[in-house]
This record gives sequence, C-alpha cells and structure tokens, in this order.
Amino acid sequence: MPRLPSNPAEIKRILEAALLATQEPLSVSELRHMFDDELAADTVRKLLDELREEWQERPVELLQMATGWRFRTRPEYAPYIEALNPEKPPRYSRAVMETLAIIAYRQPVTRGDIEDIRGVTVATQVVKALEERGWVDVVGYRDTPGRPALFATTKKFLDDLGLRSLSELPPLEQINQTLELNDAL
Amino acid sequence: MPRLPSNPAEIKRILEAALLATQEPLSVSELRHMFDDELAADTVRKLLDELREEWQERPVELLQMATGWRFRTRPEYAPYIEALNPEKPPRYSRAVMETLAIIAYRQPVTRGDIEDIRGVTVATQVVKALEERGWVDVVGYRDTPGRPALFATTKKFLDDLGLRSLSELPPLEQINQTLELNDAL
Amino acid sequence: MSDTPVLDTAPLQETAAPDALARIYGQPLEQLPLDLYIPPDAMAVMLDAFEGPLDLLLYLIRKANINVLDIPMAPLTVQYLEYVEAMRSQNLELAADYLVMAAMLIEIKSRMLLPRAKQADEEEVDDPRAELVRRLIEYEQMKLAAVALNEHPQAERDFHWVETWVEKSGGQRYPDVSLDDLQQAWKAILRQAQLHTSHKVQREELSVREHMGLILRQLKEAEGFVEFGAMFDPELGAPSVVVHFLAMLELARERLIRITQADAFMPIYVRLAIADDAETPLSDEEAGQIIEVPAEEGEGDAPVTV
Repeated sequence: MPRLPSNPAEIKRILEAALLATQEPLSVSELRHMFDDELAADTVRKLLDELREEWQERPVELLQMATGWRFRTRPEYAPYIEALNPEKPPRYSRAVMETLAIIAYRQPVTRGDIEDIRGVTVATQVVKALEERGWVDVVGYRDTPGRPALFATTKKFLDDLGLRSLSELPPLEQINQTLELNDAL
Repeated sequence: MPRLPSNPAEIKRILEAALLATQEPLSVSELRHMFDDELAADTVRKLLDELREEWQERPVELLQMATGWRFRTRPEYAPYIEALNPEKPPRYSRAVMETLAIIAYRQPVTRGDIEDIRGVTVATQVVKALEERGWVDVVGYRDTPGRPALFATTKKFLDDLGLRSLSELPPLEQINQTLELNDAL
Repeated sequence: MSDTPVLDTAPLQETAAPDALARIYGQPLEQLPLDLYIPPDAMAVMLDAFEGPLDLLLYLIRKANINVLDIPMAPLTVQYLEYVEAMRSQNLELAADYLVMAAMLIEIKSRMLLPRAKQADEEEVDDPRAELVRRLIEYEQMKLAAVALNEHPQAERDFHWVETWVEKSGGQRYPDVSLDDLQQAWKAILRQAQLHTSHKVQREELSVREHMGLILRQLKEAEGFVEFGAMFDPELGAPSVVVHFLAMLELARERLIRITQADAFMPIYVRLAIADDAETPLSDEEAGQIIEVPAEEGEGDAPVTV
C-alpha cells in the first residue's frame, strides 16, 4: 500500500488522478483505501468538494452519484464527442421510457404491473433493452401464481443518470386526485 | 455534425473534453472530424500543444503517441490507483472466514462439524480455497460411518498470521468479553 | 432539452402545445381530425403515435379539454369506438388491447345509466368512472415521468465518463487475513449485536423502495438464507439501517421475502420467497463465491438491534 503524503495538495492530486482514471464511480471508502485508510473520511470529502470547485469552469465536471464520485464531460460537449464515435448513443422509444419510469417510480414491479399501468402488453424487447443497458434487473419473484419476476432499477441506472439516490429522480407531476362526481352522460 | 465555435478557447475545451472521454489515442484527423473538418490541422496541433502545456503541472499528462494524442495518468500515481478497483485486494467470503475460524479453534473437525456450527452446508470450494492457500489440510479420518476427513490448520497458517502456536490465537473468552464491552457502549 | 425524436412522435402535451401534436416522418402533424372520420393513412400514423388505449383516451380527453375527473362517458365512448373501428381495419392484432378498453368504457357508460341506489351506510356511491380515472391519472403521471426521465442527462447520450489511461503492472494477490479477521468471523458465528453510534452520519436521502431493491438483490446474490443481522451494514449509519429495516418489513408484508426463526433466541434467517421450491431449507449459501471483493469495507458482519 502506498504511503500517505503529508501535503494535502498532493493528496488532492492523487484523488484527482484516481478519479480521472477510474472505470467506475469511486466511493469515499474506496478512495480512503488508497491511503491504507489513514485519511479521515471527512478530509476526503472536503478535498472532493474542493476538487469539484476547481473543475467548475472546465469541460469536465466531478459528480457525486449513487456509488461514488466520478468525472464526466459536460452535456454541451456530447455532440462533439458523439461525432468521434461512429456508434450512435442509445435512444429509447416511448414504450421503453415509460416502462423505465414505471420500474423506477413503482419498484419493485412485475411485467403485469407495468402492463396494468400502461394499458398495453409490454413487449419482451422493451424489458430486454433496459436489462441489457444494465439499468434494470430482476430482484425477486412475487409469491403469486406464475411467480412473476420483480424488476427494480440498478445502481448503474442511478450512476448513468448522475443521481445519488432514487429520491433525486424528477418529482412526479401532481395530477389532481379528487374525483368530482358528475352525472352528465 | 456540430458547429465549429468561433472562439479558439472553446475549441480547445472541446478537444480537452474529447481527449478525456476517450481511452484510445485520437489522431489529429479524428479530432478535426468533430468540427466537420473545418478546422485546419495546424490549428488543432497548436491547440493540442497548448493543452499539453496547461496539463504540465497536473496529475494527468497529455501525450502524443504514434497513433495520436491521449491523456495518461502520471506514473507516480499508478501505485495509488492500483490500490483501488479492480486491483483491490481480494477478500475471502464470510463462509471461508467462518470455516477457517472453526477449523482453527475446534480442530480437528470434519465438514459435518463445521456445518453443525454454521448451520449451513459448507460448499466444497470453501474448504478447497483454504487447502489451496496451504492453511488447512486433512490430518486424518474420523472413525465414524463414511470416515469423514478431519481438517486442521497448518504451520503455514501460523506463519502467515504471525503466530508461534495455536495458543496465541485470540482466546475465545476474550472475544466474548470484547463483545460484551462493545454491547455496553 | 427535449430533442429526442422518439418522444416527439407522440401527442405528449396537447394542452400545452396544441400546434405541435405529433411529428410524423419529420413532418409536424398540426391537428388530428376532429370529426369522427379518420383517413386510413392518418390512422396508420396514429397507431405509431399512441402507446395504447389509455394513451388514446388521454389524448381524446385532453383534446376536448375535458377535466379527467369529470368525463362525459357517452361522447367519449362513441369517439373512442370510432377510432378503434378505424384501427381495426388497419391492424387487428393491436386492436385487441383497444377492444378491452372499449368494453370497459361501454360498461361504465351503461352503469352510469342505471339509477344508483343510495346505501345507508355509505356516504357516497362509487362513481363507475372512478377506476378509469384512477388508471388515467396513474398512466398520465408515468407518461410525464417518462418524458422528464428522458430529458434528464444520460450517460453516453448527453455526457461521457472520463477514463484516462493508466499503465498497469499486474500481479496476483491472495486475500489478506489477520487475527482480527478471525475474531470477526467468530463474532459473526456468535451473532452478537452492535451498532456503531459514534459514526458521523451524513445527511442522506433514503428511500424505502430503494432499500427493498437492495435487500432483494442481497438475497438473490446469497442464493439462500442470510442471517438477519448480516443484512445490515452498520457502517452506513443509523438512518440507513432503520430504512433498511423498514424496507425489510415492507418486503415481508408483500410476501416477497420470508423471515424465519426456529425458536426463541435462535438466529433469524431471511430469504427470498421464491426459495420455497429449493430442495433443502438450509441450502448452500456460499456455493460459487469463495473469494469476494466487497464494494465497501465492513460488510454487514455486526448485526443490529433496531
């Protein structure tokens, strides 16, 4: 295990190097592990906040997500980076997005639950697209006839949307819930 | 294809974002492709040189390689990054650790004994992992139906844990005491 | 923000933007026919635009500027049936979902024609439209949520992860085991409870639903029984442990998990409800996972009393 530098600036540089190089978001405890846990979690958090500040004006930003911290390019650069990559980024149909919304806001849900809400059959490819993206997976089976699979969103879903937890999802629109009786046919 | 910004500083930021987001080296012609080839190759090279200068003092450096340009983490930070994912030191599962503890404290024991204490079946791989590490081996067979193998810890186990003898294992009473103390908190 | 072509093909916000209701093959469709005759070509386009009968109903309701909570069943049903009839001539298979809804509308309409008997013990009589309204509201909510979700920045589409190159030197490592680890293993065997209260807890949003998912995943990975205390990670702090516990109760209530205890003061075990058909009740929990690389330090070894 490498030594803990005495200089806080150097520690910050190490954190920065690690966060720029990582393939996955890094949690505070993982970052502390680099220094053999000799660095207080609060110190790491303070340095991460400083780093986030320092990168404020740059094309890349440091983001805190469900599973930890990671750098990402700012959205305004996406079209340019897309031009570099011959592969088109995934864009999902309404059916896929509605299914995702139901799983995200109502989890855990079965395919039947999704069909009840959407009023149509959910095509296998729709759920598969979300599973292949790693945004949704089967977390169990409901104890009813047929034992339908229960779907929930994954941590990758939160990370890919830059969210720290499900509570950071866009709030649901409040649609008036009171039912006015009206006899007019 | 996105537009070419008129401001060179903004073009430089786009180059920076693209290079940070791409793992493979990017050639000047690939980078020009982002701007629909409307940017002169010389201008791109000049901006890349400037970027390299700007990153001089940072934990990551911009390198020109045979196939193009790419950011690289400075070698002095590699040990810290290796201490992280995915080179994180592996850990034994709870099953392995509990099996090891039972063998250490109750040796010699059969697999049946371990299962009795843990209340669950002990998978073959669990014992195998300990045997392969050279920490546990078969020291005999109990004279009961099936003649089950008796496991005990080895000298290597003592050496690797820095013990001179089994009597230096933390005594069980002491463990209980610690637990009670902890509970009292 | 909403530059996503797929969502634009649907009449999402008719009330907000009545002039851009749908975009068909890049051409904006200014207005769907208000009368009941729909040319077959337009119908084929509409089929793509609607996500199902609820979506079509919502469209009809929003188009007529009707309050969802006050639906005039007769005209709505007539209009809906006209659409479905037109669809039927185009695509029989798809019409099936729509026909179910047609039946429901007709049923509601007929029930509303019947005189409603006031019941002494009930203050109000159930409106036959209540269930339909509930479904419409729920669907509309999810439909809008889908739009919001789609507008949220997504990895690979709206931003890219930074991953700079590191030249690595390999080397196989064995897990480190200390005397302390052995003690911990004994603690686990002895199953004593202890909660770190000194741990400073960061303000954190917690969701019971999220924890329900975490628990199910935990159990799925364990492939069998998990000791109750082992389900908790005290490192996460008391609020998280409490939410985790609530999520556990909720899962038990929904019968998604089973919590069992052989006798008083015996260990409590948790497992997925599906494990019912496993051959042995206490099955091999550790098969196939000898070495694990835990994501966080301090896996839930210390059980928790809540």
